[in-house]
Amino acid sequence: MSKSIDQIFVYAKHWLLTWLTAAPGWIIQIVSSLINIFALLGVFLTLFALMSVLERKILGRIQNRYGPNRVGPFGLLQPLADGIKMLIKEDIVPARADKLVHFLAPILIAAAAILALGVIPYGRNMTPFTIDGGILFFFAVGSTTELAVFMAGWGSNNKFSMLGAMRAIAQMISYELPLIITVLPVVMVVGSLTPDRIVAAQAGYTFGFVPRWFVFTPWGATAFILFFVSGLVESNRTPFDVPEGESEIVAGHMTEYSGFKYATFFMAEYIGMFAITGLAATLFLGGWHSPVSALEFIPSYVWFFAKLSALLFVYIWLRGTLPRTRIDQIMNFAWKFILPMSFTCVIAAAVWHYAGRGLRGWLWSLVVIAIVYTALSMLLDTQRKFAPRVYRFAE
Amino acid sequence: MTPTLQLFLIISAALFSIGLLAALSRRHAIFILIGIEMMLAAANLNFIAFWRFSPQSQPPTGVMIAIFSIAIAAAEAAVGLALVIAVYRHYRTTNVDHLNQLKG
Amino acid sequence: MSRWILDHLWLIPAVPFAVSLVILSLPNGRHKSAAVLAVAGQVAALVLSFFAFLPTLQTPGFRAVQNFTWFTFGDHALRLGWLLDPLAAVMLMMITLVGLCIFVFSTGYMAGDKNFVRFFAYLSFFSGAMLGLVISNSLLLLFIFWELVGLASYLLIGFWIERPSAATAAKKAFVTTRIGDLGFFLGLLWLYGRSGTLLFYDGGDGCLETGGLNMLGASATFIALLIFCGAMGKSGQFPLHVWLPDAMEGPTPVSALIHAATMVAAGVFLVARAYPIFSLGAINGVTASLMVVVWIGVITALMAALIAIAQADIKRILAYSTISQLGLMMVSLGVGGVAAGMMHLLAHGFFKALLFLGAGSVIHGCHGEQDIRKMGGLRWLMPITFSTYAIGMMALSGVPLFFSGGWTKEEILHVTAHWPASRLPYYFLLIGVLLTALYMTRQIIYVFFGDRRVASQHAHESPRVMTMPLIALAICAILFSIVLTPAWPWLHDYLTGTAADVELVRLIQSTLFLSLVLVGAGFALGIWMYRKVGVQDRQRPADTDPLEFAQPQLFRFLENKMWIDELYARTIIAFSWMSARLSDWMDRHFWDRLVRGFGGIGQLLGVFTASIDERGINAGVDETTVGTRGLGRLISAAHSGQIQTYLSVIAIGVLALLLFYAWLA
Amino acid sequence: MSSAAVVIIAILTLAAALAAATLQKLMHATLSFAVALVGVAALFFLLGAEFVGLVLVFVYIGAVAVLIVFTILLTRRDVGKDRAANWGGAFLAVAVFGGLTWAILKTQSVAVVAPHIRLVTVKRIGEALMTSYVWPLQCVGLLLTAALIGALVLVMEEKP
Repeated sequence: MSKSIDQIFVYAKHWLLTWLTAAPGWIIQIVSSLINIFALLGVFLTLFALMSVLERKILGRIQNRYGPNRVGPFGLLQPLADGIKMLIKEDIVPARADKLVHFLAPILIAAAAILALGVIPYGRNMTPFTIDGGILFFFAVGSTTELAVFMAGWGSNNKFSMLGAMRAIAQMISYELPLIITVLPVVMVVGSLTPDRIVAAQAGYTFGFVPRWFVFTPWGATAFILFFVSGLVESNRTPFDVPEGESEIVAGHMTEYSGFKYATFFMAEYIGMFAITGLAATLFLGGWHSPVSALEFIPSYVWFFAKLSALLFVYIWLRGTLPRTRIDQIMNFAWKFILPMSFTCVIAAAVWHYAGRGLRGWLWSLVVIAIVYTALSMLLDTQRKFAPRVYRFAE
Repeated sequence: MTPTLQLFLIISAALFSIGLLAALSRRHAIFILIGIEMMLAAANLNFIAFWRFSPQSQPPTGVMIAIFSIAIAAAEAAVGLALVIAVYRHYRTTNVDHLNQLKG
Repeated sequence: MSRWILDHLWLIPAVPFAVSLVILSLPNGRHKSAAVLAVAGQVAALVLSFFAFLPTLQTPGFRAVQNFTWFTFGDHALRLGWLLDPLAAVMLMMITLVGLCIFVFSTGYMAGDKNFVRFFAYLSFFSGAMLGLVISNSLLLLFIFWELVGLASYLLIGFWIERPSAATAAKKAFVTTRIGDLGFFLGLLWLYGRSGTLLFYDGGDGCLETGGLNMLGASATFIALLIFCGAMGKSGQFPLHVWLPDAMEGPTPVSALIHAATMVAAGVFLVARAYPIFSLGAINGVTASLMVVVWIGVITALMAALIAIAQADIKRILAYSTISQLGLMMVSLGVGGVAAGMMHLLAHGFFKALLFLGAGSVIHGCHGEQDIRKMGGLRWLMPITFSTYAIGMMALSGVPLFFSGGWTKEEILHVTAHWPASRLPYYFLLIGVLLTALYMTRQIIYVFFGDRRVASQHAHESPRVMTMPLIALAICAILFSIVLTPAWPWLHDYLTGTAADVELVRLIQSTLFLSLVLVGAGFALGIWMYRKVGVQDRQRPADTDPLEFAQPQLFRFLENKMWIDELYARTIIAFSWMSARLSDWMDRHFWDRLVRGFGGIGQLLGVFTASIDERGINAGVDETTVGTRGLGRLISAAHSGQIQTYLSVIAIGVLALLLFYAWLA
Repeated sequence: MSSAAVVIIAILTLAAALAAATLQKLMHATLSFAVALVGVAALFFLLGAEFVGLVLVFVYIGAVAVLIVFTILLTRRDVGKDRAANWGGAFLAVAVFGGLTWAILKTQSVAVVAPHIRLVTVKRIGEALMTSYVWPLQCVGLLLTAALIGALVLVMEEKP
């Protein structure tokens, strides 16, 4: 019974495909892909709508106010109203803009974000796009975002757009490195770039109750935190939202966009967020595995989306509580702290592996990480943290 | 109908020629660089095609060479673009027609 | 661990080398870290050596080789290798143990020196090279380390580079040993030419095994003699011994480590290592090459002992004593007592290092004074130095029963006495034993007994860091005799690869009594001769040596080292000087005139050709120039500086290549 | 792998490449170049070299294209109209294409159909990189480091 509920979507897809048994193979292939694509779009666009309203409501609670509560029950129809508003707004294209680039940028950015969703396993046998180098695919597609952001900044022919794009690319490139390197320990330990294998490697429980998720190893925990922070930067969220800092450069690379194009950017940002958190859950939090063996009867996709929601909640929580950092602080943090720490994770994972993957490896990798962490915190001058900034270029 | 090696080789030759066209007929240094990158991509396509259409080898030689060639192309692009910037700083132009001080 | 070290023998020399590099990279002021690093490196080498020593104890005649190919040319591969056998193992132990003592001593002795860091870098470098030398399994590798050792020696003799005498001594040591090394190298080439391998042991094909030896034939004698040339240079054998006394210009720990305990013993070690070549085709244990070894050894031993009697510098006496002892070892090797020679080498390493360090302590205490005539009465001022020095002195003199030197010397006398070729070396060695006791007595009376003289007025005992190594070495010098006694000839049998047993009867030998008598006679003679040192006699002034008073001619002869340096200066050096002068004169007066004469002819011709030149050729050349310039302009137009032109040319090249292949097809 | 897919992708790729070579605006040309490389990556996918295709996208779109647009940005003052096409270059390019095509068509040994081969997994590539190709890998690492430092030195502002 629980198995059939678990596999209900897989069965549904098979059932849909049985109608086509007579068709040639390539048609089946295309239809199968289309089913996957529509399922993905349906789920994640709904999630986007939900997220946009929930974020506003949670932020409201954090700031001691109500948040949207007028449209529909508990304001849940707010995204619908917003969507209609966005659609009927005038689409303004600046006269001096590079029209083609200006037009292509939001499409490319949304396409990249949605493509990245394709390789994440959402449940048992529920990976839309199974590929040998899935993780690599994720990052290859993700790196397209940078080009799209640049196109938006360039195409708008506006100094705020350009500045925002430059900031965005600078921090995205800086944090893409640690993002990939923190994935490395997991890939090394599992020995595969396939997300399904990574999830499968996290099955089971140590001592019968501690799940074998990588987040429960010292290197995994460190890598997870680093990955989470880097992912936060990649999706340009508070406290790392300098590229679109409203008080400084209007809205960054999205300044010259309005109406539906703006909505597309907005959607791409959220979908990128889902993709990053989904990957974090897959890599470190055991994907769709249940945290307690007694609760394994609950379908795997429920667990996955529960983890996803938890991580998304942390995103919103951080946005509600932390102020925006300066760009130079972000950069220093990336190159001086995050990058060395992520390399340490790789070494710690190797230590963990060679010390037998048991308690001994656990302790040794903890020692490695502790040593590097201490050394780094001693090296980085913590005394000057709150000293006034020296403006070197803007005099 | 399955494609033959010839088809891929012709695609690669076409890509190479287009790269050559970009490198030869455009005056902007960045175009020349783009052309060279295209020619490299064409060469990579050849490597992969020949690997795919020849009896299997262990290790996959063509794939390995393509990977190394991509890495080298990336290094080349980085240095080439740095050169373009340095040249631009010095001469305030990236038009290769004007960069002809090394003539005989 | 033991198993592991057999595969990683190279680590033993590598550790001091690495330490040396690290120390060299230290800034000049880091005295403490340099000392700590060097001593730690030496301790590591000692530990590793000890682990390498262990497996050789378990099986008699143990031998482990580890060969590898250095490079190949054509069909030949030049192979090098590492070797661990009892000979190498005991050398490792001796070098690291003595070296450690000397390193520790040096931290005290060199404390005030401004080039402290450099000193320890050199010392570690030397240690690494020497350790590499003893575990080489290839004559070439041995030669490489041999030269590195020579380089280290050169650097350390000339360590106080600001002293002209040190620089000269370093140069002299380098050049003199190089003469011997030339012979060594020729021998090496010859050996390679004949046998095709330089590996000592290579599973039956090495040059010391039957496979290689069979290919040598009659040339073995010459090869052996050429190799012996190298040994003569390094071990200060007559006539190449002249550098060793001068090498005492270096800091005293250097003299102790390099010029007493280890490097000079390398020559003896080399002969012992290459012994199968020396003894190839021996009839009754005698070959021509071994004969040469014996007689060179005898001459050296006797001559150096005689010279030592008339020296005034505390370190020079020891230097001559070293030469003499090395001669003794050579005799022992020559007459077939390889084990005896090596035993003496090891024992000598301990007690001679002890003596040198003791001398260093004395010099340190006397504020740099080295002249024994200015010392005296140090017995009570430096009690530890005195007692350890006395132990060293008795070991060197060969007092039987309790001191290591006694047993080994006796062993050498024993084998020499049974040499079938001649009894003469035996008698000469007996005289040598007597003389050794005599000059050591003289030295110790001068330095430690009698009244205090100029330099010893303010003498003081050395600090703990310097006396501790002395005590350690003194204990070694005594305890070492346990494994040397004929009653339980452990070391002898260990080296020859047989199992030792205990037999007390062997203690009683004729040579035991003989050497007892001789040493006693030497002591007595010394005490009698020098009883009134430094005291105003009836006829003799206080600062005159008793022997000088009695036999001024003889003393002058010995004091000036038998005029050997002067002989060289008058003969070899004078000859080269003369030939240089002659060449110079020829150059100036004969060749110069000749050339000038030719030049005159040339000038005449020149005047003649100039006219032709100007009228006929110039015009033609001018035309050519104009043409070339035009062509150049034409070609340089192709060099347009336009990158795309170049690219087009390349593309045209591709096309041409395609057309060429089309034409081929 | 069907010919139709190959031909469609090839046409797209070559069209994008041609656009990259001939478009007037540098930014558009760069973006076309990126599209062309995606097409090449797709061809790699079709040829069974997924990993290389992903690496190509990753390196070229994620790094090289961004580098190029940055360079365009930094040398913006110069981004004017290119002068009229250079017919000599175009002729040479066409001639080279003709020559190569002629050679390919004439060579009979290349008219072969792909054999069936085992999928080349990332694991196999990784194993090859860490065993038989470990020295080239190190060399490429060194080269990339050198290129990084060289590029930095080249564009460093000279100290006044």
